Amino acid sequence: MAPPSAAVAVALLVGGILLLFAGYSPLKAYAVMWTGAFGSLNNLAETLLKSTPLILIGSGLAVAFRSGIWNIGAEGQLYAGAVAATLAGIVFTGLPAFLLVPLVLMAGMLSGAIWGGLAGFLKVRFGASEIVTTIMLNFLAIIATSYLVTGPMIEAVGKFPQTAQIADAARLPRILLPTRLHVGFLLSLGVAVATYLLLFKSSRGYALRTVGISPDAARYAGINVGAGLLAAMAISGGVAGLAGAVEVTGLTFRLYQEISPGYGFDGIAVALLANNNPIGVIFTGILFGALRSGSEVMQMNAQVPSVLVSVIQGVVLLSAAALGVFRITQTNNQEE
Amino acid sequence: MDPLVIVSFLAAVLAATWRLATPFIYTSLGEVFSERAGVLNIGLEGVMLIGAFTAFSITFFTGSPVWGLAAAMAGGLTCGLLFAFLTVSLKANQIVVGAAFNLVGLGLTSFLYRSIFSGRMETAREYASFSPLEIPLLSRLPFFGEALFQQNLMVYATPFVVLAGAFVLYRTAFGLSVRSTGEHPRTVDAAGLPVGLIRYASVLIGCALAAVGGAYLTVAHTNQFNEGITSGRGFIALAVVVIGRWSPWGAFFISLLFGFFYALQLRLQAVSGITIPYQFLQALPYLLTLVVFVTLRKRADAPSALGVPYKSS
Amino acid sequence: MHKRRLHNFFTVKNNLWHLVLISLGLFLSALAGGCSGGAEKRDDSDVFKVGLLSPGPVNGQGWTQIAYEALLKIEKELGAQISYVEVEQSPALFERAFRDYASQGYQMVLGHGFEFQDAALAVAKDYPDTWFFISSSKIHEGNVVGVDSDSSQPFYLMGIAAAKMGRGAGLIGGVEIPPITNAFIGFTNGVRSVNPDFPISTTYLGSWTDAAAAKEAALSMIAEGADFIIPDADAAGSGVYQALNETGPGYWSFGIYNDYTSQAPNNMMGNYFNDYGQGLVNIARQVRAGNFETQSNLVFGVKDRDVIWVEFEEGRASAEVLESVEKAIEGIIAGSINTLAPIR
Amino acid sequence: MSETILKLDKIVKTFPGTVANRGISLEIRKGEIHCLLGENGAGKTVLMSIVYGLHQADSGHIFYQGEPIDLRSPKDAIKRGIGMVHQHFMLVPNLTVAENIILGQYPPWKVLRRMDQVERRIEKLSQKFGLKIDPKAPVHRLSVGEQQRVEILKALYHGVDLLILDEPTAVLTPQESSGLLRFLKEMAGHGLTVIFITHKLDEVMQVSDRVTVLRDGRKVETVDTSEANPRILAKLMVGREVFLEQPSKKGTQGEEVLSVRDLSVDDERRLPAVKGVTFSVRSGEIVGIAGVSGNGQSELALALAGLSPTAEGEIEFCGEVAHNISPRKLSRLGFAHVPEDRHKMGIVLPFTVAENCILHDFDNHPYARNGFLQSKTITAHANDLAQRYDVRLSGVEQRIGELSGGNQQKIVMARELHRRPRLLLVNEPTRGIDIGATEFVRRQIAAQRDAGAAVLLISSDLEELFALSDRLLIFFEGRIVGETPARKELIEEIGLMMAGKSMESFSAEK
Repeated sequence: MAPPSAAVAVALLVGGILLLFAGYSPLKAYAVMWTGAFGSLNNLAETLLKSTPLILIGSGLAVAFRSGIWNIGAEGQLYAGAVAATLAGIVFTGLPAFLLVPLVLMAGMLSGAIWGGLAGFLKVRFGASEIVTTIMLNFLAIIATSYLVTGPMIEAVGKFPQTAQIADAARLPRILLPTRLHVGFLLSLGVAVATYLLLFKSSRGYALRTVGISPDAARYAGINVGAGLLAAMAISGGVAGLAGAVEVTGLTFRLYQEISPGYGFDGIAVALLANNNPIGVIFTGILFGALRSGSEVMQMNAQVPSVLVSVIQGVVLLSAAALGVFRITQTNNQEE
Repeated sequence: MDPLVIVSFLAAVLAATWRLATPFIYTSLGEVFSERAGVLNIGLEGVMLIGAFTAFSITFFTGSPVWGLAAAMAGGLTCGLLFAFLTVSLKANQIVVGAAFNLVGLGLTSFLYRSIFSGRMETAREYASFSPLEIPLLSRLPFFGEALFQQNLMVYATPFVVLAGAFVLYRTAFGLSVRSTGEHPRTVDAAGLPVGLIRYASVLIGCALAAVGGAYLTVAHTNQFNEGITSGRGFIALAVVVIGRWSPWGAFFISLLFGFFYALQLRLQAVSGITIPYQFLQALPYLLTLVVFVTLRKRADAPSALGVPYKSS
Repeated sequence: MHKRRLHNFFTVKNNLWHLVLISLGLFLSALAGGCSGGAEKRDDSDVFKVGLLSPGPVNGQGWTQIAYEALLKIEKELGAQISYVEVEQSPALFERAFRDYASQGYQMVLGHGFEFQDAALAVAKDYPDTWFFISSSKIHEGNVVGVDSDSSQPFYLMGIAAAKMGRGAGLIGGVEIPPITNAFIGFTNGVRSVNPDFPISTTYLGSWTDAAAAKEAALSMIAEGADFIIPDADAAGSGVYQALNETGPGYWSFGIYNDYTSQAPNNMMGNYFNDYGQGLVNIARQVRAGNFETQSNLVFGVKDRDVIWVEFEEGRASAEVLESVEKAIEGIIAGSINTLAPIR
Repeated sequence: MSETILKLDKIVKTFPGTVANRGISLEIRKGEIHCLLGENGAGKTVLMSIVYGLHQADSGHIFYQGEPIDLRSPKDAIKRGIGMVHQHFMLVPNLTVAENIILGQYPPWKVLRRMDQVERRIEKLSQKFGLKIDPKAPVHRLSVGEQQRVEILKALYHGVDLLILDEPTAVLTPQESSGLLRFLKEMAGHGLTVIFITHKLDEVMQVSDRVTVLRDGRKVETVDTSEANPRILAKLMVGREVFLEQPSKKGTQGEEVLSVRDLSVDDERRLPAVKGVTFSVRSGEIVGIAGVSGNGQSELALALAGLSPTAEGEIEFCGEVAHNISPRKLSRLGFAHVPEDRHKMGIVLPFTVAENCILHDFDNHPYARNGFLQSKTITAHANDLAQRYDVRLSGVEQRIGELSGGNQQKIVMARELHRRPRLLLVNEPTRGIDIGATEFVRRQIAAQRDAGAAVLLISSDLEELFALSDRLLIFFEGRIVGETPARKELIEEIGLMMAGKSMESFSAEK
């Protein structure tokens, strides 16, 4: 069986039917989409750029999901990271790049970890469902960002709701000129590998996976379950925050009200489709990045509404669910 | 402030409260059924959008909001059937399917809206909807007059729908089996009741009502559709269910509370002299949800089998 | 069977291979189509091409729609080849879209919103033959030119009408951003020019889509005593017209950017038209001819009578009101009225 | 004799990986008490679940009162007057007794208008049969014994002709058990047919008219109880002569390893579960804790293992204070724990055997170095354990969930014992595993004692306690109500203590 590839095939088929219905030629649309995603060096670079936050977030969420905590809040954690990174990038202008870049990224990571850890804390301390609290924290982060860029953090010169630009030294170096591909992509690959090693090759990861499958067994094994859940939330939040920092330092160089087009939510799909394996996340991240990137070009060159990509992504998930990809992740409780 | 001003201020806020609460009421009532049977649907936002779009387009073509509403329910039922098939029959992960529903709901309605209505933008704006029905005399009552007796049918219907929902859940054999299924499905199985079918039914109720909640936005509260018109209400409804303790009346009153916050937020901004950033007011419902978790200090008594697929042994 | 499904990261490796296979399969299957698709587009270098980066759905009504309509107008009047892309609200994606258009030889690309400014600047150096226009921006740097419709001017006119005819005004904005706040400043200045004590209240929805919230905001303003309620909130704004329609006659609004009379036929004092398209056609004509040049950013105002104007419905405003409005237009054009004067 | 009420003809039922019933034919007569006897895994419960409609047979026929019937769900069975009381109660904890009893009774659209009528009917029934219960009480407030009463009432309320009981005495004191058996006999006298699933020979002898022995999914024989004796039945059940006399009980007792003083522990609902117990365990002895399950033994075990906080009192382990310290630290001090429910706690089902073998040591040298797991060492370790403890598996990379219960338990034992613990806490070590594994596990426990470990054995199986322990502590409602030598002759006294008669009152009565 090849559920993931079948899922993609089903999704493209459904998308094709919709395209036909709306009077487009599916083959042509998909061909344009393909070219848009991979057809040239620049398009490839753009695809990888879009994959970067997805790979980052997906790797972090893989850790959370394997640890049995449903972090739906990567979007908010990304915002939290972007805010902190921007702040650091604006304030510490005097530092040289080799200090400032790590500092800014760390700031984003820390901020995301705190935002994610907050939901973890509410779960461990008060038993609050993380599904609900992370959704609420998403809204709060987005609203807070809107407040910051229209109020306290608004740029000094213009009156636009955006912050000042971060220092030049805080910007991520580009790696494939003339494209915009920056070192953040390599960073995302590194994070994916690191989270893979953490989850599957380290004793900490063993502990986290045990917590995810059976909290009782974890307690029996002497693992502090609450701390594990908190750590999983902080790690996934931190990596999502890093994604926010990478967006700011690699691409936008300042903070806007809507810094993410929903990477945090796509990241959930990316992690799940890869069966919560960070190495798999690299591929599913690129797949989803390519879908987004290609759909933009599809709209540009074939005038097919790019919202179609949401349908395709959703159907990928649905058919993967139908084909049983996600049943692999089970807990002790579901076994009888 | 002048007391008279405050009274009229509150009266207007109350009137808006019920209207703004209505989509939460329908959607969260449905989700109470779904979760009581053990199925968590985080895809409510997507289902609401599908309901909103279906109601809009059918009303547009037939000229009758009643048909639109019926079509929205049919659309909701279709969503429910798919959701239940995936999560109950195929035992797929409910979070995954819910997340996918949100993606598909937004993408599909936007895509179809453009495909069908792109050439008819101007005309699409005029069609009939459920308009406010004034109840003679009572609507002239001071203070509560407008709030209680000058609403549209779908708003008036809410307490009765909740009453019916509570009746079904607590006073019928079906309701008993729903409450048991979310708690201890194996017992339900052993009692000779079809766990799968009960979950199907509950998910169908949940999605149908979510679609009605969405339809309310396009054929009752306003008469238009635009992409993403639900603006996150599906997620709020999820919070409502939790804070309302998985009970129909709990959902009703928490919806009203959120509706009140929403109304107050819009209203306070317009009052000159109050300079709270509007984002703060927007954040209130979300903050409140977190505060509720902290202050209740008790593990939310969620149905024990919530989110767990049932596998008969 | 079930047991085999138990999670184990070893089985994941199989899934990874599938993903690799998908990628390969997609690559191969798309190679043919991709190549031929690309080839079609090469030899049209002398066609006049105009691209649009829209910050939201092109049928979003209001702001996003005027750019799309402008694009269609350029196609119709100048025979240009047009294209648009709805970039999600993420500045990170803008640069790529600009670069794609420019590298395909588009002579003119419009980024419809101030937020496109940074991205255009980053790309523009590499493509000196392309003009990058940025809506509601004041930039002028090489081939990047801000184009602004000064909505504060028509809103100033609406303010005059409201203050002369009504008891109170309510303004409903989508999100608190300069194009909206500026329009509302203009309105306030217009009102103050007639009656400094005339009450105005303002509400921001925090959304461009939430028509229900807009409706409620309008209803609460009506309850507070306002009788002129004017939205500037794109698609959500329709909720305002609906609120007025339900409330009945005696409450007024203006259509924003387009004719919205049909949504509340009894409540429209008039419509503020913004034929941004006409303004852009004027620019595009020069770009096509190769003789476009400017010393500053471009601002459309009531001086451009074929671009921005307010049309009052027959018989709804008195001659006196219309006369004051006309006078104000003259004052604005002459520079004696500053619609953006800071509110004290 | 009387007519046949139920006839099974060549019932076959397979599950993925196992054959549960291999063509079982059986006849049950009206008004008899018929025991189904067999080891765990012999196919008793599956066969009866088929009669109750929970499972559908792959092939074979069921005849009920002479007619062939097709049972698609328990609903069909209930309609025909077949009821079943499951080993794990089928009750919804947050519903009331009355709601539980009528669950599934009515078509879905039925309005439950008059719950008070239902409640009155239940009260009448409970009075008639002497099964006292408050129909309005939520089930989660009831004791285990009361819950069983609800289960039986449920069947009676439905008006059953054939009642199946699956190991109903497992949760009862000997006295409660004999009460239940008396009740069943009386009911049989009124025409009720009872099928009684058990693996306890005494019960079979005491209650049944006839007994059918199942082994390995096949029927071995049906015999009249009057013509049988326990020895014959045991042989039929196991397939060979069994010598249930266990390894010798000669340990050389040494110093005190565990000492517990005035210990109190609360349960999950924060209600007191253990109420001030004091005892000690010396090296080289096995102390058995007897009691009906649910009387605080589980909470005691969790508290000793550092898995739940103690409310009051002290635990001293090898001279160190050991209450409220982490399982990790306890483990370092030489504490090993075979938990009650291995699926819930003892193993991680989706993990491989190798991963399960390092559950306590996953971050200890040599299994982890610098925070990274050393897969070679781990595999070698698991192979070694599997070999030494005779675990049947295809490889240590096999997922443990694929092993049989006995082999899973052997892995748990292996993991806990290879560390040579000074104190071994074993809780229900042989529940749900086959007789071969049971013998093996018991021998291992005895071997630990012989090697000088202190052993605390919690079991609801009195046979097991008699076979292994040196002395017994009897638990009732969170208190130790008595201590006796582990001698089978004392079973009556022990039984009374398990029902709450303290040693003093007991001797006073005498």
